[in-house]
Amino acid sequence: MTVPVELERHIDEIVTHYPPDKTRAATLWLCHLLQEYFGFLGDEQVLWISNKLGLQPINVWEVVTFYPMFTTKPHGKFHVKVCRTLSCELCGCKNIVAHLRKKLGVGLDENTTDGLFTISTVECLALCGTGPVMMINDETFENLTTEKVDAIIDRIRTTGRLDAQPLPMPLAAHPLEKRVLLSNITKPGYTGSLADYEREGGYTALRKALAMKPDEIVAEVKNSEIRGRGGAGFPCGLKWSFLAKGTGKPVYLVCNADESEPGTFKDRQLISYDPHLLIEGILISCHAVGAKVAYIYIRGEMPGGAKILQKAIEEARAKGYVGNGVEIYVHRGAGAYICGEETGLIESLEGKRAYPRIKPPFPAVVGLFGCPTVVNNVETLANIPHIINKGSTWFKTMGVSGSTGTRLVCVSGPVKRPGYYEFEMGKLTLRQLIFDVCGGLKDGRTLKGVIPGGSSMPVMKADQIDVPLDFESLRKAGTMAGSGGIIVLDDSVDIVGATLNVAQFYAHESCGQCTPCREGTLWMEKMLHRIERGEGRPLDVEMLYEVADNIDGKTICPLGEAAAWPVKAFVTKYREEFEKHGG
Amino acid sequence: MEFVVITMAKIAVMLGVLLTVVAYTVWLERKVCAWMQDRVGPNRVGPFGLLQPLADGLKMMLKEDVLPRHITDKALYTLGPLMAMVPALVTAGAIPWGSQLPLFGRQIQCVVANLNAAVLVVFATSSFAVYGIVLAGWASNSKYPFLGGVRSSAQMISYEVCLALSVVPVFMQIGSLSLCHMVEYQTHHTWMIFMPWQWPSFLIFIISAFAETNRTPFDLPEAEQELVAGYNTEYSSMKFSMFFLGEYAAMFVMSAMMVTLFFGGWSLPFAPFNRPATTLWIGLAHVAIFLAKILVFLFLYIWIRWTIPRVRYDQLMALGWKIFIPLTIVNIVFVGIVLALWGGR
Amino acid sequence: MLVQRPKLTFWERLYLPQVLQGLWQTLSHIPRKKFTRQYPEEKPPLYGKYRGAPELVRDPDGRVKCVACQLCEFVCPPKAIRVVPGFRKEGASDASVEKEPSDFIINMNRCIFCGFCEEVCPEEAIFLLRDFSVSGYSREEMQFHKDKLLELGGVREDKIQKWKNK
Amino acid sequence: MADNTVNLTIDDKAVVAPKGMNLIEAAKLVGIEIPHYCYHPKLCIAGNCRMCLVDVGMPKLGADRKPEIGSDGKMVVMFGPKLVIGCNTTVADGMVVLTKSPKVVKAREGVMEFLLINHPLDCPICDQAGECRLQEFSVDYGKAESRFVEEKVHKPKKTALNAKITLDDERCILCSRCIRFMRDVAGQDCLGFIQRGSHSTLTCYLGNEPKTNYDLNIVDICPVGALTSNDFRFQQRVWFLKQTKSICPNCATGCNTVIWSREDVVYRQTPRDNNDVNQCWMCDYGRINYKFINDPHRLTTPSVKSATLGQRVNLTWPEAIRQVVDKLRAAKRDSLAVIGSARATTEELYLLKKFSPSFAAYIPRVGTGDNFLLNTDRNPNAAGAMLTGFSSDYSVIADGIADGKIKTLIVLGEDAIVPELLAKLELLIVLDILPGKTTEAAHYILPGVTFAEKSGTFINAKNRIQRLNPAIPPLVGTKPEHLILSALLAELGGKRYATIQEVFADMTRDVPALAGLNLSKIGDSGVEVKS
Repeated sequence: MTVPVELERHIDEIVTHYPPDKTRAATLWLCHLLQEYFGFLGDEQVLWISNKLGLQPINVWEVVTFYPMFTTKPHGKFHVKVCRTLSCELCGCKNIVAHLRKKLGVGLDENTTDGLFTISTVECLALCGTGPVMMINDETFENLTTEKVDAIIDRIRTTGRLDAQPLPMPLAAHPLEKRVLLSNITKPGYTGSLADYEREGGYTALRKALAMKPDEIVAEVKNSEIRGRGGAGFPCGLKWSFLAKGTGKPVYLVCNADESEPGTFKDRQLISYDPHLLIEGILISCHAVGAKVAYIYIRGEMPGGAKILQKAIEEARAKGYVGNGVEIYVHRGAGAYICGEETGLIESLEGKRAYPRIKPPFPAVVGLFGCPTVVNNVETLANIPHIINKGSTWFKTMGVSGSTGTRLVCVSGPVKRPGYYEFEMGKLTLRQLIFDVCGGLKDGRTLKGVIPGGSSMPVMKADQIDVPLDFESLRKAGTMAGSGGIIVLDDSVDIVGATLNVAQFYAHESCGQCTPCREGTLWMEKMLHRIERGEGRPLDVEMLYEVADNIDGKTICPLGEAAAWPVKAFVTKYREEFEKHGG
Repeated sequence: MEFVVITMAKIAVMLGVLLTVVAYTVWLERKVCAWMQDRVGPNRVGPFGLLQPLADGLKMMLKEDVLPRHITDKALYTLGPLMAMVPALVTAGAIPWGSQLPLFGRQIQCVVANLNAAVLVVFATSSFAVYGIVLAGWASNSKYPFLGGVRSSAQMISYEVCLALSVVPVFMQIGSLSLCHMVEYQTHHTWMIFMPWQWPSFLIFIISAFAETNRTPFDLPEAEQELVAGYNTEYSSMKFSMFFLGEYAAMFVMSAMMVTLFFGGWSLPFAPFNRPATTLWIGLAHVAIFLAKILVFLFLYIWIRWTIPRVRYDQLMALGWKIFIPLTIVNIVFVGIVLALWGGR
Repeated sequence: MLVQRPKLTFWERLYLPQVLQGLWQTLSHIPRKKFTRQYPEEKPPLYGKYRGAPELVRDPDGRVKCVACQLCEFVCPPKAIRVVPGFRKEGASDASVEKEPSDFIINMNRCIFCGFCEEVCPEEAIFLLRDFSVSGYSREEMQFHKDKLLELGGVREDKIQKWKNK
Repeated sequence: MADNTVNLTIDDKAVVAPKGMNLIEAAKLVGIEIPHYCYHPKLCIAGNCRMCLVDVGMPKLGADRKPEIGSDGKMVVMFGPKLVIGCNTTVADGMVVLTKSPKVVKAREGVMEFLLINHPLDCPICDQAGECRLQEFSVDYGKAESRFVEEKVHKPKKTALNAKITLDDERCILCSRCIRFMRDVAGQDCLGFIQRGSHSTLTCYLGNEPKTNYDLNIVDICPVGALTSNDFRFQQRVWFLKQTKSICPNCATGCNTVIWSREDVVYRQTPRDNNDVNQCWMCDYGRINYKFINDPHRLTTPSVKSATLGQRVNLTWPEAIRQVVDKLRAAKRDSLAVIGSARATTEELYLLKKFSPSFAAYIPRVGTGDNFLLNTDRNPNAAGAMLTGFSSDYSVIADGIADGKIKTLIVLGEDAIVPELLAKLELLIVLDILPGKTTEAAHYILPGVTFAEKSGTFINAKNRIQRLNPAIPPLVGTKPEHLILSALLAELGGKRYATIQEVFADMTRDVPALAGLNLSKIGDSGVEVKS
């Protein structure tokens, strides 16, 4: 096995992104690069990487087998990955998969005889609003129909190559929206380049912030009462203030761009259309927390986003924003939902299996490479320039008490206008969102339920949706705002199937570290499969609930709850549907 | 010389018959007990298990003669079983087992020794058996045989008194101690048992005979439950079988005594069986009658053994000393009065 | 506690009527039907749950069911069982079951046919079958080894076949 | 109260625990067991088994910052919304811990059920049965019947992790103890999990198997039967084995061990906790090196080399003692030398030294060591030999034999002098367990016993005196060396020792370093002696 000089040089450059004694962190990057070149990661590749980084081969092998994007066997030249998660299933991805299998004449994960294609189903691709979707190698194809699929496959067959797909046009704002973060993207001619961003007043906040003391910035952010937009809703300023001081160790800032919650596709928009907003937010935050290095952990399924960010960072470096005391590096994930959990993300960033860490210690004390670390969501960081620019008081005028500012929400499922929207928090109810903003359900269907914050949040029945969209109101309604991914279920949806789909997602994404989640998620999936086949037995529903309850709250990381809550909610709220299946 | 030859021949015949009867008593005992318990009993050796005694004897003879290590006085230990068996065989010599057999031109008396004081000889000799048991108990040098020996001597001494006293009324009536005379008397008159004033004597005699022969319900010297096997615990093979033989021979002798004293010996109360035989056939018939009567008593022994449980030792001694001895004395007086008033006829 | 002795009547105290009654009782049994069974020629009938000698069984596919867990050895009250654990031969269809006794010895001199081994066996491999007259001419002969036990036990047709769906 | 302790309550029991201690250890102080799988006191905390979940609360503080008292007269305790893991929760002042509350029990039952659903129920085959934590806790928290009707996850079974260890992945509960041990203690980061979720599988990278001298410790710490030692595999069920506390005789570290035996056969050795010596580990070299106990070639009867017959003649013990004593009486005291093995116990060496005031030496035994447990000095009792007056310079004796100064030699369990020299001796008495060159040359062979068959003490490289205990009775025909030596000494006019305690008592009088000690004071974990 020989690695071309060019590639090795690239690899050597990547390795410098990490502290010299922590080069293990480059494992994921190296895996990506070698897989891109060789098509798969076999023994030779694993040994090469372990030699390169001075690791034991098992360290690399563990990583390779953990992340679904890495393959140990050669795939076809074009790897067709169809999203099978809830939003896409609601939009008919099963038909697409069946059609593809028929057309290419292969089963899942089999290579066509000509070596061109392999079909796989994958978990959420964060394009839920435009489902069904698929990725072929690094290109995404949205709003699929069987005709469209035919055309794509035929074109690849005839030309023998894959066309680069352009970014779709950004969605125009609805009158009920208040766009702050998304204010730039629909401006005419706005491309997201540094020049465009600066023209719209970009990087003024950075200049302002650099003139401030870090403590002042932290105070300002604290005062804005901005809560984390990742899912847990922890106040951002408070998080920063917990950072261990005087340890003598460097401080790291990590931007969590591992947007993998099914139904959520908001960060993708920010990264794709306005990357400099994020970069400015990161630079300000680094200044505030005293970080010299920031990593953007972007999920592996967004190669386009990674490229955009890298380009933007180069632009910013050319202008001296980046590299002048603060470095920003892009770190690609490789398809693990668990990396959305901050300690799992840190482990993954360190080049290991994304096993969430036990807490305490918290990352603010012992985080990335054993140093104090702040992990913030993309949307949270994108808010920072606005807060600095216009002040925390201005920020607090938006939204309601306890949920300040605006929020990006993503709507998917059978509504007329799915997509991403930005609202002041608490100023709009779920009903308004679905029926006014999104134009109601398609084809005269009726509403059956709504999952209000990504698939891990408890479902709400159709009569519960008169609730304002903010953290507290949703919590009082028995669910959570989560990551803002709203999945709409209409009356044609089989709840058992939907529960199975969600359970399957969590069983697939369970990292396998701690017992309840490792064993419980797969058990729930198997049970639901059985119930769906109509082989349910009496007391199965109770058992399902109990198994979910046994996972809930017993795990290392919140994925336990994430897997348990939807099942518990579906079982309690739609019990009769389960009983129809014999459960 | 002729007397010696004839006597030796009689002894030989008598011993042969006696030992055969004893052996078959064992067979009978096992058979009867089996029947009473709804079983079949010995049935493997020969037809109806008739060869069983032979097999038993053979086994006994072939068995290793174990001499336990703790036996210190080997002579006494060996003497024990001999003393238990020999007296029983000796007493048989005084009992008339028929009238006479006309054979080779002679009238051969069917008794080894026709003694004047035959009854006394019988009692005296049979008392020797207790020495055997006491010796066995002592020489075994072991606690169970010892206890068995002690019990046995006490029991036999006690009941010997009753045994002897109980038959005094019979002598009083007959006026002789010769057993031949007794049979003769009964052939001329009637059997003692048909004289109601002799009934108490018979009852006490038969019960005492049970006690004297260590048979149930008075088999305390060898009480299995308490004393393992009493005086014969430490014995095996031929020595053990000598005890066995002695016990059954004693049973035979006691039965013979009862037959002779109360049931007319070899006679039947009609001709030609009520006077001494004139032909060989009648003589042999007398012997058969005598054996048949004994058989009935042997059956009685067996019957009672498999029916009645063992009495307690204090009950046994109380019965002997407190009831039987006074009773026999009263009986003597009573029969004396009867005889004085009615002359016994 | 004092037990009041029953007051006996004169006849009872005399004891003789009871003796006669007893004598009649035993005598009356003499002509009755006998229960003796002529054993070696006439075998006794064995009923459902009869517990004879413990023996090893094979499953319907002819495999040794015992996996040498030694629980029977542990539970055996007279310590009659001795198991020598060993490896199962490779390549068989049941290779996932790695263990079987290389020898299995039951000392029939000691065995009391209590059935604890059958009860404790997690693999349903040992059963108290119908052999009740276990005899031999030497102590050595009474040590039943694995092959003999398996031959005596034969194949047991039952539904429990754990290996099939392991 | 000292500053470095905290007061807390565990299940209504007051506990005083050192600061920084975790709840599992704190509960152990008052005899409460918190079940756990992944936690191991000597390894870093993983917190992944979720078995040690407990309910933890702090007293509710009133406005005056003092604990509020509820209507029932007890402190009001605020419990957290979630259970926490005992292994990663450190004690805090005033903390209230419940380890048996219904919530905790339900959580444990849940975890047990999860662990068991994909675990093969092959306890009858599994060697761990009897010492399996999964079995033990499933008795406490498991259900009698499984609610799991689906097909289990299948993983590789019966794979050879290396030559010493067999791995059964279906039994693995992914506690990661072995991974942490190999990485952090053994220093070879070779184990890891591959795949993820319920399909996670413990493995090593092909060609990079565990190959340290400590691999077998992962068999000990594996709470289930996933890792089994090939040496012990399918040999015997653990519940039949008798455990005897002993000391490993293979190097000067003197690891504390447990000998597992049944009916005079030793089946395995495992390490025993002793923080002053070996923590809770031992090296594979020492662990496996016990087979000589059951060696079929063991010497089992005293014998004499008959000059007339030209071959060995077996003797009874009294006869052998009588003959040897006669020969020793005839020998000159100043031409008598002794060679004592530093693998013999201190008591034996002490007695042996009495035979020769002038020449006493032991044979040093050096191997490669590591910086952990294996010492370069492969003698377990060199310090004891030194204390009892043996010198490590045995060449004096060799020279003595060569120039004829030494005519009589008693050798205790060594085989180091060349046969040509031994041939020059007038009298050679050898106490040993296995035949060798020296026993071949010996005039008298007095068969001794192995470390597993006798009592005695070893003094390790750190001058710690530790006790051996007999696990099995001496092999038929052999005698413990201290009894042989004491019988010889008694016949020669010395004191007759009936027990090892008497020998030890005399030894403490003669060896100042041991003054004031006795065998019970040494106890199971040994004491340090003055060097």
